[in-house]
Amino acid sequence: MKLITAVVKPHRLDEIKEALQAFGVHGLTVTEASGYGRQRGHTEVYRGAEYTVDLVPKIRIEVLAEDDDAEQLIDVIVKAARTGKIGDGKVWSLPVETAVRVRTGERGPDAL
Amino acid sequence: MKLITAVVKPHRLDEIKEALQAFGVHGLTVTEASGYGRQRGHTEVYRGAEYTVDLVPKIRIEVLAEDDDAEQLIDVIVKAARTGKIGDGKVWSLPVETAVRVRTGERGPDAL
Amino acid sequence: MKLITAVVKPHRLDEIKEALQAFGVHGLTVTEASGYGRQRGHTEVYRGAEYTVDLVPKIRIEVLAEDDDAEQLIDVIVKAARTGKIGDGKVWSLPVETAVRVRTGERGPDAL
Amino acid sequence: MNGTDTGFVLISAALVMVMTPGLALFYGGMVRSKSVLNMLMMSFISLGIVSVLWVLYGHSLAFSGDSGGFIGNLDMIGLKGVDAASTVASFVTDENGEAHQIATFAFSLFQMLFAVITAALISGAIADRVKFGAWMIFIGLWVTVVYFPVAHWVWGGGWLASLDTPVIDFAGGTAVHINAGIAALAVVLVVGKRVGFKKDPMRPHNMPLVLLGTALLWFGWFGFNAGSELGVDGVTAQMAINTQVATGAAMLGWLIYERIRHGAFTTLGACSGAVAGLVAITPSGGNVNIFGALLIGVVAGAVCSWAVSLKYKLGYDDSLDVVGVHLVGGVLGTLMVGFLAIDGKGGGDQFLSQAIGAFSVMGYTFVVTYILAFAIQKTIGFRASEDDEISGIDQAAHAETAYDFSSAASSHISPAQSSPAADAKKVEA
Amino acid sequence: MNGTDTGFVLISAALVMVMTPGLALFYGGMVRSKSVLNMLMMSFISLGIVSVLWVLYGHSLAFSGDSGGFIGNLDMIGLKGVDAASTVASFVTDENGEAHQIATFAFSLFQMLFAVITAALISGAIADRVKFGAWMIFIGLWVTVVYFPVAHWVWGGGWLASLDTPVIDFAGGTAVHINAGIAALAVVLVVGKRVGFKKDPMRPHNMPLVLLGTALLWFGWFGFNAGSELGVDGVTAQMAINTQVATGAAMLGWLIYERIRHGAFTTLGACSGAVAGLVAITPSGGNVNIFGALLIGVVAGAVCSWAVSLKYKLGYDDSLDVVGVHLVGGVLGTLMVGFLAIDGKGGGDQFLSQAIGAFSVMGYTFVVTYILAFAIQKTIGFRASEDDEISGIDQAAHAETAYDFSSAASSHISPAQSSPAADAKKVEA
Amino acid sequence: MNGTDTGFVLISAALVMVMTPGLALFYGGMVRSKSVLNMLMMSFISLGIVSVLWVLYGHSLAFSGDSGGFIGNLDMIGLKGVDAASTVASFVTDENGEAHQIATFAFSLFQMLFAVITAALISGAIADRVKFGAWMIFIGLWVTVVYFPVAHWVWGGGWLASLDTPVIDFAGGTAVHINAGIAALAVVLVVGKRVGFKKDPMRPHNMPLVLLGTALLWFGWFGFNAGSELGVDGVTAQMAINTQVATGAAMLGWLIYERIRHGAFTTLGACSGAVAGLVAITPSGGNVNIFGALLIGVVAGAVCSWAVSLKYKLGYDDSLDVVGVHLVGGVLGTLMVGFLAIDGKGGGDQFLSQAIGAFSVMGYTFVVTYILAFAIQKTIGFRASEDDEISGIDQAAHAETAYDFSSAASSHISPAQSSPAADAKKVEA
Ligand SMILES: Nc1ncnc2c1ncn2[C@@H]1O[C@H](COP(=O)(O)OP(=O)(O)O)[C@@H](O)[C@H]1O
Ligand SMILES: Nc1ncnc2c1ncn2[C@@H]1O[C@H](COP(=O)(O)OP(=O)(O)O)[C@@H](O)[C@H]1O
Ligand SMILES: Nc1ncnc2c1ncn2[C@@H]1O[C@H](COP(=O)(O)OP(=O)(O)O)[C@@H](O)[C@H]1O
Repeated sequence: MKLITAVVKPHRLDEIKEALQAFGVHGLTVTEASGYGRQRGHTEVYRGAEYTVDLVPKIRIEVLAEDDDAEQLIDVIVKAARTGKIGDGKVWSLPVETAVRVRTGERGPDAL
Repeated sequence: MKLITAVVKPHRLDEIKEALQAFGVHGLTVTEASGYGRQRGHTEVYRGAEYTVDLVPKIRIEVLAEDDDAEQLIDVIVKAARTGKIGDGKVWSLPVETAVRVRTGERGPDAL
Repeated sequence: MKLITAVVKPHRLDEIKEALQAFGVHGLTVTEASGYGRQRGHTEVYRGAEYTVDLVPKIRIEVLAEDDDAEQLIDVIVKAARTGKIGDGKVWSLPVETAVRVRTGERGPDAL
Repeated sequence: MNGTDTGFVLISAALVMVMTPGLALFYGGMVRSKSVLNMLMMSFISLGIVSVLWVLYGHSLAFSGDSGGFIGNLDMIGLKGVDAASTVASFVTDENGEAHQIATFAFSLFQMLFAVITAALISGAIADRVKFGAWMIFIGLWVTVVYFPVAHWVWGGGWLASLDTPVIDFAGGTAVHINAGIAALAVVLVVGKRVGFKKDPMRPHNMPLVLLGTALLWFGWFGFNAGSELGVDGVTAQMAINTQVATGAAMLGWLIYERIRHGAFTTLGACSGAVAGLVAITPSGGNVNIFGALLIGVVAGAVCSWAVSLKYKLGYDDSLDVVGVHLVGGVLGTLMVGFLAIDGKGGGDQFLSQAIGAFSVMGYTFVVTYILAFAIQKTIGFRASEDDEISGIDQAAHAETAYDFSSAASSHISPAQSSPAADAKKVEA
Repeated sequence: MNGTDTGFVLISAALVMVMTPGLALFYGGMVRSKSVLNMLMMSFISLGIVSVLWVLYGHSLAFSGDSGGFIGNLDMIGLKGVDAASTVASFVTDENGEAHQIATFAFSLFQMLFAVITAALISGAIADRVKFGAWMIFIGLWVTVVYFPVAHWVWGGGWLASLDTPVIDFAGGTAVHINAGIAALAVVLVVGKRVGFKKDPMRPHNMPLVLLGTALLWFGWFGFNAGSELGVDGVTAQMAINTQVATGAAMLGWLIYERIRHGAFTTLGACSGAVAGLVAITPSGGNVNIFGALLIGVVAGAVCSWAVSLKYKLGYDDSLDVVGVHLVGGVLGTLMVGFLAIDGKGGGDQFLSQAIGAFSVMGYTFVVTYILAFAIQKTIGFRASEDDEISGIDQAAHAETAYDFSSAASSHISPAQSSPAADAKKVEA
Repeated sequence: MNGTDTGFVLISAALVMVMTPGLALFYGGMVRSKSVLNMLMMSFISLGIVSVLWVLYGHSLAFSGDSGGFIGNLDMIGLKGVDAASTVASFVTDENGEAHQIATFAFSLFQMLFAVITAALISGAIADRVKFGAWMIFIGLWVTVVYFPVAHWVWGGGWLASLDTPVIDFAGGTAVHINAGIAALAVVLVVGKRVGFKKDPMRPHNMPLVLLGTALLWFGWFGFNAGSELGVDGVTAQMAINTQVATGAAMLGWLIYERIRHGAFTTLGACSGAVAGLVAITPSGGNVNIFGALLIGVVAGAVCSWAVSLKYKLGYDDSLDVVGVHLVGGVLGTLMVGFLAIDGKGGGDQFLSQAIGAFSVMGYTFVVTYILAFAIQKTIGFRASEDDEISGIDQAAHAETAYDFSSAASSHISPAQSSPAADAKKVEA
């Protein structure tokens, strides 16, 4: 199994959810995050002083996937998240040793 | 070493903390998250329009564990988190290459 | 590739960012977290009742790094995060199977 | 009609009006973020329900005539017979000792808003765990069978006002605070404890909101207290300055007790202390001097600070301390003025009357409220389901959540079914 | 000069002042957290711009003389000729039927604050998506070509006040609410829909803020409505109690409709209902009895609750329902008083006058506002860029973000360039 | 006793009361979320401490008799001799030029609340870094040795009021704003900079709270300014309209400066500008015409907007710009009225008096405050520990945290030891 993590622009969340659903994935976990990279932040002004806020809001999505689906899923997410502008984010995948569904205790692919 | 991640119902956090402590694990990291799966969200009403909020609040717990403890720890968490209703969440484990305690620079099992 | 995760004291974020930048790493993702370990929480008082709040605010930083840089990066982060007091946090690294830059679809080291 | 006095009462009424949302915010900040809207609504709805009932029959039951000292009559239902030219007597008198006249509409509005906030006060005790529909029914019935009669006893020419030594209750220690406080206790005993009481601290989710609520209460209380003279004279001014001084002293009293006992000056303590002082000076402020006000304030602050921990010892879940602050503070102020009253009033007889006032209201209100709450619990059900309580009463009762600070805010939601507002779906309330 | 009446108008003015920030918070809580500051500022800036324009020439255009029933003259620009001793007539009269006199400065301040809030009201309809600089220009021009004339028609001795059966508009149903509501519609049609309208619910990010705003509005509205008598008499008191009763009834009306139609009593519904009641009683409250007020309230609540869903059906993005609440509520109140007016005024003639008032303002304001907004859009641009709208207008227009609750708050930022405030950088506004 | 004037002063007092919590929220929104409660409490506690000290001896020191022009006497400690029938003179006069009489209690309450807010104002300069216990002691001593004397100089018949050309200070430019502003500077120099000053922007954590605070200040300021006439006449109305106009103009002045200099119209700028205008019109508003008010407003807005950046250049950490806004704005208003005063008062002599007033207060207050703060720092310690400052003064000083929006809120906490409230543990305050 793989854990696919995507750090993307917040307003792409809906598209990604829909794309995943269309693909047949019905679960995911979302965390609020912020990040920077090529995309630098913006300037804010407080009481006559200007500052660069360099962390930009992002959404961090985690999806557990079976090994065979992982590559395709990454593509699905990348496609749905893309706006073509800097700051579109990263997607990465990690190997999972075991996964459990808490309610039933099922393990492995059955846990998804 | 393993990194055990659990995405569970917020109000189970206390039980999980207590169960881990009883097991002998004395550190963990918590993040606020939200997710969906079989458990779909609820309906909200604003100004004469109804909406489905499909992301449900969850708590994401991370625990670093020694290889030998990992399986047992997963069971401890799963047990403490279970309510038996849908939305109880997932637990998964990842292989860790190295872990460091920042204060002392200790590595590996000593870092826990 | 590796995913380096650091759970550290919030007010060290700036030093860590600067240290990473000096090292040549120009991207990272940050999440708000809280945790406990040796560092226990503090006492709060509400309406004549005292409570121990045992989760302490932390910052969770994720950096994708090339295999060769990983060890050095960990050291850079550990050094920048250290205050020498308990609660300084943990840094760990995980093996990454693949990473993609969403904007371009580049994979592997090029995605960083 | 005296313009000055009518104008003062009207502005005082506006100030009293703002106390109810102030209370909503005071209470709302103290609960957890998953039930703040329900807490706000429990107060806010009183502005809807009780305002309407007041003009329909409340004013009449409280202030029209008298039936055996217990309640008024129905001659003024719908404010029958009142028009813009109607007047009632103020407590302000002219050089000849004749009472100034103020517009009846102004008087009725002012009194209406007392009924509104008294009902709302109760809600803090049963935070996070009751059905909203049941609460709406409860307050409609409660003002009818409890508040309107008791207001009649104290201010409407009822039996408490007709004692040989009439009860001193300048602005509502018995009718408002003791009344709401003891009613709160009765309802708590019926609906029971929150899930996690004593184990889980359920700390305030938004302390600045609590302070804001306190500020609006304090501000509005000038209207509540000084306005109760129904016009402007030296007593009005005395009531106003005593209100400020007792409140300040009570804040200090609470904080000092708390610092000694628990080691910190808390923000919640400062706010609670202020409210305790406001409560205690309400019955008494027109009849004590500055030192009386200081004393009442500091005692009320310290004693209420101690009283809020009683719930842990005795095991009733008075969630936001309506009993500890309003009942205890109200009783303190009502009794203390028995001795501290100036102009030769203070003394044993007065104290006795004060005690009669306080305890008769406590007895009557406790019994009637308990029966009422119990009847609601046994019929439509008062207590919300445990699931709704755990996952948050806001969503269950109001189909809303209070805050959304997330950057992906909008994305978390998608329109229901095909079109918004498609089908009515029952949400339990 | 009558001190009581002048004092009452001054305090009423302070209450009306607080309505504009109240509106800011009411609106601000309803938008998403990325655009709350812009929403606050759209109201708040009106206190700057319109206050200044009012004393420069607004007062004069509205209240100095009369030019063909349409507008005043320029004799009082800069409040020329007014000093501390100047007075104008109140609606309060002495025993001989002579009008009390109040300080002109008090009258002017009171009226100024009506202009301020009317302009601010419009902003809710175009939340999240307009350039702030364009908005500033818009309201400056709008009060000049729309509000000042219309205020003159209704209150300044203009043609609506001179009809055989003069329009009843006690406190501003036509001049304020219908006016702002229809202007809002015109501007919405020019600037267009938000990105994501109908698809994305854009739910309120901070409901306690909405309730707080509602509370400040309700509180201030006593000054707005009762103060419109320009002094204190029985009618003032009648207006005040009717304001409270209609508002309470409207809250219930909205909630009941919502419960039946959508299954929940929402907090947003309670707040919106209260505002709808306040709007509807504004023109009528001095001329109806308690039952009239109850009826106007409950009807306004239920009808506006229905009216806010029209935007989904008809497809205009009136973001925070200025049309659904202020236009619809204002028209309801204005028309209903035609029949419900007491003292023998209600009836066909009066209804006709009311309709003339309502529809003439709707016609004039819609056309002129549309042209104005269109001209701004075609020249400097009214609508913000899509990028700014998506990433949040607060950052784009004000270089700020509303909240920072993060524990690493400070670390997210580092001083720009070498020293703070080094170089001026243009931020689009 | 004049009912109208007494009533007006009482309501004004209620409005002034709400300014202190307004200030608390204004300041509180500007700090980081880890120190908001401490910021709120530093203002709020003044309502406790200073109210009590005022009636104990403050009123007497400021307003009873005169000792060499410098201070009053102790004849009225505990408001000795004052009862509900006592009166003092208002500035309002009847046709014969005789002063109206208002209740002494009303006057004392009104003045008390000036002392309360003046002490609270100082706190903004030393946000986030002082011990709460030390602050409590500081303000108790400060009002005693600084405020009560200075209030006596200006309003109590002291030497500034006895100059040949008496200082014009209608509502407290010198006694309140210059006084608090220069005291703030002195305390800042003693306690030093925050950790991270100049490096870390420490941006406001909750801008809507700042705007709300501004709104409450603005609202209350009508009571502060207009109420200072101690009754209702044309001057009261003039003061009220000037307050509004200057504030609006100052908001625009600040925003325009900011837009040109830094490229954006910020919300913080609008709020700060409004406060700067309120400050500047305070001493002057009863003695200038509309154009004077506009000029004072726009100048104060622009100049204060520039002045707040001085702290970066000069290196003192006046955290929330008490010096930049209250000292600079207060001096501007005080000096400008020297030339702009109407009724033939403006001119060289008046300007000289104004300068004497401003600079004598600056000199006296700076020296005495510095000594006081220094003494506290050297004895019990004024500055909090660096650890407490970094991890958040709220937790260290008040054992509370301001917000808890987390969904697992309750789970983060578990009762201490065996039972709640078990042992008193000292928390450093
Ligand atoms: N090395 C990295 N490790 C972890 N997260 C990263 C890394 N680089 C970028 N990110 C995340 O990806 C987001 C977008 O990166 P950025 O470089 O701005 O965009 P792009 O991929 O279009 O060049 C950042 O905000 C950050 O959250
Ligand atoms: N494929 C997945 N990847 C990541 N997280 C998931 C996945 N499926 C479910 N989750 C997480 O688990 C939570 C519970 O899942 P759900 O399917 O509702 O419960 P159950 O396990 O009882 O069927 C979700 O809210 C989500 O946070
Ligand atoms: N076993 C663990 N798994 C995951 N996170 C941990 C673990 N132990 C500690 N942490 C994280 O590290 C932080 C610091 O740990 P702590 O033991 O207090 O400090 P130290 O490393 O100085 O002994 C905790 O707040 C928590 O977020």
